[in-house]
Amino acid sequence: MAELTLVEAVNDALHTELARDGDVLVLGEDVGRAGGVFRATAGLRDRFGPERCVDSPLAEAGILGAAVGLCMAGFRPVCEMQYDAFSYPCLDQLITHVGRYRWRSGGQMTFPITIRMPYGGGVRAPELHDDSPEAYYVHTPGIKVAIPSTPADAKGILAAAIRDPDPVVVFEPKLVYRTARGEVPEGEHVVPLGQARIARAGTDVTLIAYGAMVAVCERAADALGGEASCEVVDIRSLRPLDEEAILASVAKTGRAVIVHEAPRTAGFGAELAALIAEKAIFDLQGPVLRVTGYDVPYPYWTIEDAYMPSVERVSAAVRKLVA
Amino acid sequence: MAELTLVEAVNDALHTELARDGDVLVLGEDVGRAGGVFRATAGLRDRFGPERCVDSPLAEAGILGAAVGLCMAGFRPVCEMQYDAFSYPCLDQLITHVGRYRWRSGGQMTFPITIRMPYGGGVRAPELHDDSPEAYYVHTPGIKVAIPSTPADAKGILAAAIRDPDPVVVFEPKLVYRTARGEVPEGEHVVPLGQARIARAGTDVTLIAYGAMVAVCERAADALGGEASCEVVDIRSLRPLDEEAILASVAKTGRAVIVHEAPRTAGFGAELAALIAEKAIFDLQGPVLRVTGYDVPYPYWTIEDAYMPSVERVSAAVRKLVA
Amino acid sequence: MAAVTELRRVLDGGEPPPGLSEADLLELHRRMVLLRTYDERSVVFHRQGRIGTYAIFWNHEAIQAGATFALDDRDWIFPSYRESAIGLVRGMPVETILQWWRGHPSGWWSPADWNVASICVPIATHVPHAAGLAWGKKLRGEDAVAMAFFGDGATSEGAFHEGVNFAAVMGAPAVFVCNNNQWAISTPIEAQTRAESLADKAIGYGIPGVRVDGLDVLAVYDAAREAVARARSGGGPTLIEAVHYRAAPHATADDPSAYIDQARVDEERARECLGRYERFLERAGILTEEHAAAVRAEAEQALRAGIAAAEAEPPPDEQLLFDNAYVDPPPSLRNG
Amino acid sequence: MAAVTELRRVLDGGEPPPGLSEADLLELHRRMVLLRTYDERSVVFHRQGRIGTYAIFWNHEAIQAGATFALDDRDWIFPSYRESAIGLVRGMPVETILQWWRGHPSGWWSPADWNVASICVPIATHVPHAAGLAWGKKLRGEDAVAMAFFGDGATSEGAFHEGVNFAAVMGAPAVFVCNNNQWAISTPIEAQTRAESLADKAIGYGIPGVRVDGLDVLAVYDAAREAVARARSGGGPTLIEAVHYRAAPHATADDPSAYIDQARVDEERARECLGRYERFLERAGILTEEHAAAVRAEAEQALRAGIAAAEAEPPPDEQLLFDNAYVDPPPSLRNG
Ligand SMILES: Cc1ncc(C[n+]2csc(CCOP(=O)(O)OP(=O)(O)O)c2C)c(N)n1
Ligand SMILES: Cc1ncc(C[n+]2csc(CCOP(=O)(O)OP(=O)(O)O)c2C)c(N)n1
Ligand SMILES: [Mg+2]
Ligand SMILES: [Mg+2]
Repeated sequence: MAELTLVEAVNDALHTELARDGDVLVLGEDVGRAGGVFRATAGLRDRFGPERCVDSPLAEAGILGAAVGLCMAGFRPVCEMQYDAFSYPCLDQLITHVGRYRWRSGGQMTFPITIRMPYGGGVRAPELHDDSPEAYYVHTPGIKVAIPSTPADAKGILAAAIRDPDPVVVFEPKLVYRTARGEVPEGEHVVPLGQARIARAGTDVTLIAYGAMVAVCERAADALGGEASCEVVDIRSLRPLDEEAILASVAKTGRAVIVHEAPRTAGFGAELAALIAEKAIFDLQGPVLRVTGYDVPYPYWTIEDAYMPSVERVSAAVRKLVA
Repeated sequence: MAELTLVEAVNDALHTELARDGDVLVLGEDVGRAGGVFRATAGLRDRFGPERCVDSPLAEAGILGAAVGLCMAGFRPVCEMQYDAFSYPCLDQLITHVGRYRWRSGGQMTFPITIRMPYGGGVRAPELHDDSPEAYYVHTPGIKVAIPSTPADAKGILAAAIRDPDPVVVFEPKLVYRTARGEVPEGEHVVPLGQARIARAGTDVTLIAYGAMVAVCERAADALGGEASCEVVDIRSLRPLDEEAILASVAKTGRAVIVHEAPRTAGFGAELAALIAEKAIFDLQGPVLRVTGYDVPYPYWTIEDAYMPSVERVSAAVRKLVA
Repeated sequence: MAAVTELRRVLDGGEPPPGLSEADLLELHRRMVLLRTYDERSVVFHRQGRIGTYAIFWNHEAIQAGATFALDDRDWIFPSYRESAIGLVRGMPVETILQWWRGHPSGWWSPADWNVASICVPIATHVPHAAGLAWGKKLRGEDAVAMAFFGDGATSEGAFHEGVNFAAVMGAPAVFVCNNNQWAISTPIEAQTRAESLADKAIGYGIPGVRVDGLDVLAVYDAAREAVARARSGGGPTLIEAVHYRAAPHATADDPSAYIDQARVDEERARECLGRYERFLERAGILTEEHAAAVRAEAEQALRAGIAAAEAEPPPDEQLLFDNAYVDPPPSLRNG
Repeated sequence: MAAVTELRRVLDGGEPPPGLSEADLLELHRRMVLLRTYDERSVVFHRQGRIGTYAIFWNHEAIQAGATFALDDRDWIFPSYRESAIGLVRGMPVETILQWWRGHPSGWWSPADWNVASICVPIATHVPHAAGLAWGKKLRGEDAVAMAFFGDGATSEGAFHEGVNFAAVMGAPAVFVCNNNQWAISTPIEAQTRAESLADKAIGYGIPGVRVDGLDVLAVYDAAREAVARARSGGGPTLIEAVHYRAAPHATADDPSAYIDQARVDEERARECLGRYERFLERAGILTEEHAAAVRAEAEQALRAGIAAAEAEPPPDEQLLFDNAYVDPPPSLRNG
């Protein structure tokens, strides 16, 4: 076990998986010479050579489109999108090809592409360095989506994604890239997709979150202290989704608050609420509440704290339910 | 009043609005000389000239990006995306600019862009002529989304979109382009965004749908006959959403089935279910059910009927609730 | 200003390209006849309601047969819908392609079985795939080449730009064949580019660009042969522009009378590519009327057998909905 | 094969372009000094924690001041983050730009107030905006021009391709200025293109392409003057490639030592664009040390006043979250 930050754990996973499987290569903007703008790919080019950690042209659709072709040549490309909002040019390739090509081949070819990107707000950055695009990705058939919140999961989930035979998108919460520290198993470490993590147990209200919002929920649980005992479910994987874990917790607490940074309308929180409204309706003792970003452009950073779900907003939602 | 098909009503709206406002122009692939692959723009080039009905280069991001610049020059561009799945290249411009530029200008500039496109399945077409992408659009802040189901609404909603000061995306259900016929008011006709339509009144179950699925719900209501009295709510506009109409109906019936063609996960149906789970939880007598497309690539058309929500699937959901 | 001015021609007077035996020239003819027959029969099948909307490639056979004749079986072909039947040159069964147009799952072949990628419907989006595959082959030290086909309209798409540039930067063994039939459905080439030639775009990517007469099968072959040799030997990609004028509707659903120049169409039909090649072969004493008739008969037989085989297949199982989307599907797959 | 070989130079020996009075030459100098001062002070402000991460444009002033000097106020400028302070040439207050880098709403100006579009952060995505604005002006019969700035890396993006092609096809009065500093963060130009010059891409769009020394303000101005005149007179767009070598970090967060060629950087710093222009003006007897000192003092004063004004502004009201997203917001706007 080593104590690593979340972004160090990502780097560890990449080193481990590239060493393990010669078909894995990393492709993206500034991933090579610079080792990534967050150093997530540091050391890969020196260790594995410029052909396995490739500084691509500045073209996100080109990166993902080339990755489709690389799969046809037997590779397992790991594509970095430099930031959340800069991944949007790749959506066309994602939706029309990455999610459909295996189906198109009658199930005979596989497209084990991993797309990883830093995402989320709160980092005091200029415009378009703060988005939470997971809903665009998870709505796309043929794609899997995972979002770790701890260094150990960042390593294990990325390893699982790289080894997965299907295309997987991993969103890394950049807000806690360097502040989330924790024990990370050395060497090979895989966290299977589709298993939620009970970040903390509780009996009154279930807080469902992922990425950087898990810590916000844990802090809210602390802040609420005696007022309400909160169970925090870190779903870790949006598709496949661990419905059992979510439903079991709601069955126990009878109350649910869903938290994410992304804009509210048709965000992934809506899917979680719909799941509960379909399969846990008779367990519920109150409305299913969401604490999310707003349906507005991500704001100037001087007021971004008012946009991001906060301990106060989460606590207020919990109080509504237990009042 | 004239009896028109849905696509004729779209054409009527375009003729009316281009005649009404010299700043409105139509831009897209094959909208001019050919009058659109569905004839939605027929006659515009001859009547208003090649500068107001423009055959663009084959570049969807270029079309929408140019539209942003046209707005800065005082125009109100109406962009046609030739088909649902061919709109994906424009998502980057939509998300990074169309939905944010007014905010960026401190609220001093407006971007009255209309994007319209035929969407949806069931038309026995080759791959990628069948998608229902509304969730990608409605999740994007700064954007409004509307989907008509009748010829009169197709005209009135498109007119409202063109006159709206904000960017509006109008999805036209191509499955009923020529089969939906109905009385359409002549001359100027505007259906304000954000007002749902009660397609049929009922007391036992609320069926919530839009586009081509409204007719499916109406047929299901017929098929169910005495088994259950269904109220069919045609939401018409996804953002702004007429929450009151939905909640009032659910308050009355206590049961809700949401129907759309798009893949289920994080589709707009999830948002509707979340709305009900938050604001109508104590009205509910049963789970909130969704009848949707599956989380798979839209299939080969020989089996597309098994993908599309059908009268049978909708009826089965209703029976579950009234059993 | 245009750097690529020459329009390469071989037929009508030119010397046949090196390395083509009489047998090769006749095999090329056979492939053109097979493609022509497939296309003409498909239009009939559509009228008879036996296949769905169909993208006609009449008079594009010289480009498709000529360019692919420069490939080995280990090389990959990336077709658009316009080259839907290009698998025929690799021996793909006629019924497989007919089934694609009939919306039957058996029309979805595995690219790995033929080194022919899936028919690409979204314009130009397969260009980066070809770049990636070619680059991947190079990384593996295999000398396979990727050849992508797309139209004049496709050159306006960002995907074309990113894909060709990617291939150029990576020195990928790719050949980009632009079928410049001067129309994108109803949109003329002047609405796609202000350049005098599409081959000129190659200059901006630092790769060779060649213009050939798209109705001259030997000119197309010759340009492809050079491009493939260059790619195989590490010289990187080439952009080939094959120029002609669309002489048939865009697809069975399309009525060009609203926009096309009929006089120009008639001209084009007069220099129709298969007849032109046959006259060349006859002048050279290589093709006899008997042989030509036999080749046509064989092709017609292949189409008769193909449509029969396609129509004989049982309707697909609806459960196919849920197959093939994932290797390892999420539990929610069947929720709907 | 490259069609654009000449690298245009005016300084060091060349004749100053026509139509520039001494006053013009000095105004150009003043603008360069103001931009240089803004940039150098911003790096200090960042170190002092008074602004956020900042994209340094040191030694890019010749491109920004030179190209925009060819514009009238009715013409539009489309900057990237690299040209964040380009509004200064239009008299935009220093504090406005500083506030953008401080994440304060008052840094978000209205493009309509200055004919300067918002700072574009997603690479190349503003190129189609410039094409659309220019085309729109042409449709309105106004003779305003749009000038867009972007980098070498931007030329790899589909948005660049679609935007420039759109402008070319529409004959839009646009000028595309590529700041080729040979690096996209840590990615060298060789990883962006195989072409010998980025100006070569113009050929594929059927528009003129020009290469200029990006540290020669008069060469940049001269190329821009020609391009603007052509655009205004209906001649359509031009692509200008201004070549230099990035001599400062990409941004305050970046450490180039890992990838850059330091010797080449030192070379570049030696031919730094402002000093080069000042020596030219001194040789021509146009600029005196006193005048230069006064201009520098004025610029430093403007920056002192600017940062003071920015820091004096009250923090923004959080309710701004909900303003400006829509003219007519949906009822759900405040749901969260
Ligand atoms: C991304 C995308 N946009 C639009 C379409 C609709 N469409 C199908 S064919 C076509 C014209 C293509 O023209 P061209 O590239 O010249 O190829 P051709 O059909 O002439 O072979 C269009 C616009 C599409 N298939 N994909
Ligand atoms: C679409 C997109 N992808 C990635 C980025 C991240 N990024 C910011 S600057 C930059 C390099 C740009 O290089 P270049 O175009 O040469 O402009 P320069 O910074 O050298 O002025 C990158 C990749 C971005 N801003 N937008
Ligand atoms: Mg064409
Ligand atoms: Mg650069």
